[in-house]
Amino acid sequence: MTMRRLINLKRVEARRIYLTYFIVILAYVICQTMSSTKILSSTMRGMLVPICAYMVMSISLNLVVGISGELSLGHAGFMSVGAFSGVAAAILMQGFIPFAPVRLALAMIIAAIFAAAAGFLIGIPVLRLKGDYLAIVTLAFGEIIKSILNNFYLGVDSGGLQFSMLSDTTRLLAGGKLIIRGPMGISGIQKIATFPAGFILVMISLMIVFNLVNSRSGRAFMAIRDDRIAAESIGLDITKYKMTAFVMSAAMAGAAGALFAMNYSTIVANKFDFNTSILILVFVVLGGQGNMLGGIIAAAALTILPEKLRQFSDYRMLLYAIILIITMLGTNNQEIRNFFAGLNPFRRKEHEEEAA
Amino acid sequence: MIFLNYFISGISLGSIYAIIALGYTMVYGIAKMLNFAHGDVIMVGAYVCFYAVARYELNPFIGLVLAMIVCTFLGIIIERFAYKPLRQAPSLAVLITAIGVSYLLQNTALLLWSSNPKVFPSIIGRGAFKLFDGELSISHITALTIIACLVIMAVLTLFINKTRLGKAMRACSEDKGAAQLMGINVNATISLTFAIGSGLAAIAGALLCSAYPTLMPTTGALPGIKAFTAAVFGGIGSIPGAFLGGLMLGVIEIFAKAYISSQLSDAVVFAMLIVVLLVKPAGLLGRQTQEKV
Amino acid sequence: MTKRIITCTLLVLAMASCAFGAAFKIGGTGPLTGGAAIYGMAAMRGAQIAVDEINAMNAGITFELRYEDDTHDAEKAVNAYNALKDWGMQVSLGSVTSKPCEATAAENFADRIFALTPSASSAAVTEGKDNVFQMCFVDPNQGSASAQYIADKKLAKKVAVIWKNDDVYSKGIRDTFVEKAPGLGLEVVSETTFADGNDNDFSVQLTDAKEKGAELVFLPMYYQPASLILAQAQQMGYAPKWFGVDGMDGILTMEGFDKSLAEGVILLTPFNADAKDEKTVKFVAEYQKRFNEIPNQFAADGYDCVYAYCQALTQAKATPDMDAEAICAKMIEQFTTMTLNGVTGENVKWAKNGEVTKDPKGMVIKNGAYVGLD
Amino acid sequence: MKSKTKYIQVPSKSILPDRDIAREPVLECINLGITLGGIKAVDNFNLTIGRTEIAGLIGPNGAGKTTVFNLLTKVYQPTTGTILLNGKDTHGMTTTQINKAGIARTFQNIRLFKNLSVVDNVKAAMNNEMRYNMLSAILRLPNYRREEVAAHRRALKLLSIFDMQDMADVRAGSLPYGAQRRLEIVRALATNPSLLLLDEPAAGMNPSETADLMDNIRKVHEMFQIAIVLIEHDMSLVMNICEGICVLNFGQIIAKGTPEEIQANPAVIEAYLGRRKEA
Repeated sequence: MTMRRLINLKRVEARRIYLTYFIVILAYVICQTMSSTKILSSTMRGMLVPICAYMVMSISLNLVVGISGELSLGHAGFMSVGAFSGVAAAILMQGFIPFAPVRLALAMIIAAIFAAAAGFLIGIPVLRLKGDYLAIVTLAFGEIIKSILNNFYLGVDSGGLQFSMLSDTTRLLAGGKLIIRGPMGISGIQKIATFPAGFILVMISLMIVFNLVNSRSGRAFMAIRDDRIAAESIGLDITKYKMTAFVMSAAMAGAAGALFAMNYSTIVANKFDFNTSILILVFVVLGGQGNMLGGIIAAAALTILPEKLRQFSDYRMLLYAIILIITMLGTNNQEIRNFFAGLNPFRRKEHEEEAA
Repeated sequence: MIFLNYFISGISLGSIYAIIALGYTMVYGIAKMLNFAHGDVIMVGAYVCFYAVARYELNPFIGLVLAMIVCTFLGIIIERFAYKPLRQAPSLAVLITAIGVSYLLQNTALLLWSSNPKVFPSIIGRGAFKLFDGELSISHITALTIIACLVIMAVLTLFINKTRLGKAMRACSEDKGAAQLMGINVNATISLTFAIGSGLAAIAGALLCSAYPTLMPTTGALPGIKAFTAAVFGGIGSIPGAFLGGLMLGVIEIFAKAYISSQLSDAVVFAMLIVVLLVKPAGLLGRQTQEKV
Repeated sequence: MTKRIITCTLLVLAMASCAFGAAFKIGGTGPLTGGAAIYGMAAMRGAQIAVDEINAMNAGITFELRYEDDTHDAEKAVNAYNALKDWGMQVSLGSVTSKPCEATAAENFADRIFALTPSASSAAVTEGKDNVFQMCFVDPNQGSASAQYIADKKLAKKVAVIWKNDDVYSKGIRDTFVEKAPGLGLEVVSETTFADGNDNDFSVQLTDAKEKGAELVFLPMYYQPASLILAQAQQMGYAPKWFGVDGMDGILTMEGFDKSLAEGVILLTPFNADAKDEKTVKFVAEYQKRFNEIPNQFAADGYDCVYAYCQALTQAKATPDMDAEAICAKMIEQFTTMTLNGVTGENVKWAKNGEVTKDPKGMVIKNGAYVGLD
Repeated sequence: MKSKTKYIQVPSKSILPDRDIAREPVLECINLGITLGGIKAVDNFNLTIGRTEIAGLIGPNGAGKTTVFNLLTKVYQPTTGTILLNGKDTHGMTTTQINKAGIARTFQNIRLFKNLSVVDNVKAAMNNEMRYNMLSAILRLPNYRREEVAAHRRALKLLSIFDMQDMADVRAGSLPYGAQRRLEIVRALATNPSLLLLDEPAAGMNPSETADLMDNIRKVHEMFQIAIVLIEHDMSLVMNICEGICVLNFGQIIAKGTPEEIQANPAVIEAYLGRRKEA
């Protein structure tokens, strides 16, 4: 009797994974068709790439927050590292790789590597802490990355790369070019990010996370999240797995950062501040921790929402805040949830199962 | 002498952080939530005070009391409608809601009071105590902030340790379930905490804007984050910790600007925080708890 | 029901304006919310006044203005720009602030929609784009003009610079100023910065300037941090000469600002709200009447932009039924040849690269008001 | 569900070899002690467990039994004394390393990975025996599939000892209490320990469940030929399956011996059983 009322996790999860892939592919096909037939408005067309980037950010943060259960408040920092390294790489490759999609792909890979390296360096101290203290240290690192990039100068000339901190002391030969210019960031970026590239990145990220979750690493992440002491007692290397999750997440965020940056002609370090980190966290929490589909839907919805609220002009951001609060209350308050669950016969059954 | 002057500047900045951090730490200690909207309650307090003093030409202290009343009610209302329904929810959901409240307050302020920066009238003038033939100057507002900080800390400590309500707060902070069983009204206690925290925010707002007299809808946001850092620095949940953390953060920030690099001062401050947390994982005065196995 | 009636009425009105109004659709993005909202709001309001004035003149040309919020962010600016494009924008006011404008300018260039930004001053805004023009000085020019001015008027030998380390505008001016200064006999003795997170306390920056004997402190920044610097300097008894840039304009109109603090501050600005010429008086009066504030330079730039368009479109005999690309070609031709007399300057001309030429006015604050220096 | 359960009956007479403490001890505690909050929670603790022994650790509440387990698994680092595991000093090892060295345990207050399925709880414990890397996992290479299939099979086999194979895909947190306790044992077994520590395995079980549990522990013992130490308040269980019993009170060992010896020991009766009768 009891057996039948218990949820079969395997079936639920498999269904969820296929549903996620299906929805992402369907959304891509619809958007791509509408975009090429010009049915889609410029506003929507302009948001396709950033939405993809935010989806990847949401997926990658979900790996840390939802799957490994650590609160990170500095995720935009990795996006920033990826954006700057990726764009710099793309600019450097401009001369000898004329085919843009290849350049974009290579730039994203380089961005992922740099962000992963940053994730590793940061992970060493961060992962020794727990809970809110870990959160504040990730916040601190996000700010440090921002501060460093605001003081970083990178130039290139025939002699090779030159960089300097605090002020521009690079001595570039004639014909040389200053790529990263401290607080002025990078200007004149070639816009080579495309929606298909974004879609592919989303699919790759989903594949990485889903396949990791269903592997020994994923089980280890979740075991550590659910009970750290029990995880140690069965011989799981806590630091190793936390670091793995953190670095993987940083790498994906880096690739997303490169994609994002190459959709605009200019990028500054201040773009990737605490508020952006929080925005990504909102995607994850709103979508449900550990729920990739929810996270990417939230990413798309919260990117489109402010644009759709433009008609309310001055009240736009106020409405955004109110919608955010109401959604959080609606999805997390048991009474309100039960009320909605009561309206939906399918959901009600699941609730009973959960209660049993 | 310059060193001393920098030190005084650091203390002055730090005392502002400390007074904001007190509000953070109190709410965290009892409700176990990071109230990211605290910085914005400060901003509201400062605006109320501004309008009372600059527009309606009331006595600054009446303005301050008015601001405290408004903020206290604001705190209770926020708690009642945004946080209380989430008492059982995961802490992240509460965190995001707090951020939503922060956006809400900022954008309401933008609509009500426009984005134009206002110059805040100092509540006690712009004078300074001059020492050593004017080589060293401590502005009145700095002195007032430090005194206010110490008084608030002392009163809070007494309140929490000596009064019935304070004991109820401590009980809630230790174990809400047990407190409930002992007949403590947990909801009322948490509301009270928010009321006190928000009342403090009004004082912090008036002092912040007296020391650094410009006021915009975003005024509270960044000092709020710094003060949150200060609270963690000192050990979040600990009242003396917030005071110490605030002062140290201020001094470190000024010294980093002066002796390392004004460009990297923020990076230095946050790097210090990380170092401290690595040595003392629960902050300077925080209590380290071990999980029971 | 009421709602539906209102919607229908609006729809009819909108259609009517399309059919009979024949207005040029002019759009711009700017920060209307967030920390930089003051600049976006000012530019929008200035432009709105100009549009209303022109529409009321019955001079055969009418405008329909729409401003979209970009929250001082490049990503949002592109979204806002696209929203304007969907609306059918024919000529663009770019973006109000530099970084967002760099992003939208690239879109303007790609879409062949002409842009004249009121106040985005970084050099990268116009770089390599033939259809993006600026109404304000480009940052490097301000930096070198300021250095030149200080040297010419022999205001000081030893100079301190305090700049905002995470701001394109501040950094752009500072770079050319510091580069130009030594050649003009100026010695930059102290250079200190601040950033968003630590823009409250300036004691270190001021002490450094004071200790190193700076006679003049150059402040390439907006007026809000400048007001704090002036207050703190007075508190510590430091009274050098102060030299600001166009972002300093607005300091006198801050509510509650003690104007005596700004006594003697010199700034280069193209706009002076206290000027007595007819145009400025009329604009300032109208702005005050509507918004209960004194317009700052951003508002004036927005105002001038619309008049510049009015003049260029009239001269080019452009009509609202032309598409953006056709108008763009005509505008490039007009702007590189025409001369504008606006509230931010007489004989305003544009170079082929989109940079503006107008005379910055040296102003000094005396008794709480701007006084021309020359 | 109960009706479906068919436990394999294990003969109650143990067919294990003779006690082998002297020859090959799996665990030796020498003068072990820890001070927690100024109190000597465990002091002067000396115990030797044979390679295939089933031993019981009993004592009144708060006697320090769980603390001993925590010391053995290095959840706490001992203040004094030495722990030898298979003859090797475990000084400075972490919980993780201890498990790799051969000690697995269950917890008094159940610590399952609540959001994982039952089989994943077991497979998580097999992590260290799997060899494939992340790349194989992400790209689903053949070695990933091979090892996963093998692990899954073994996990189901382990679950079947406790007749839990039908529940493999159920969320662990939603299992009934008794099943959660059994799953903890399976999870511990999955790490291939040479010493299994069971912290109150029968807590909260009814007599029939306890009887089943007893059978299962015997079965495990027989199948894996490992040493088992269990903390238990249920005296019938302890007296029935333990070969040696150690009694703790106030952090000190007050008696050691066979079940018969313990039952007859006056100190134990006074400190432990005696008090229980009064209550």
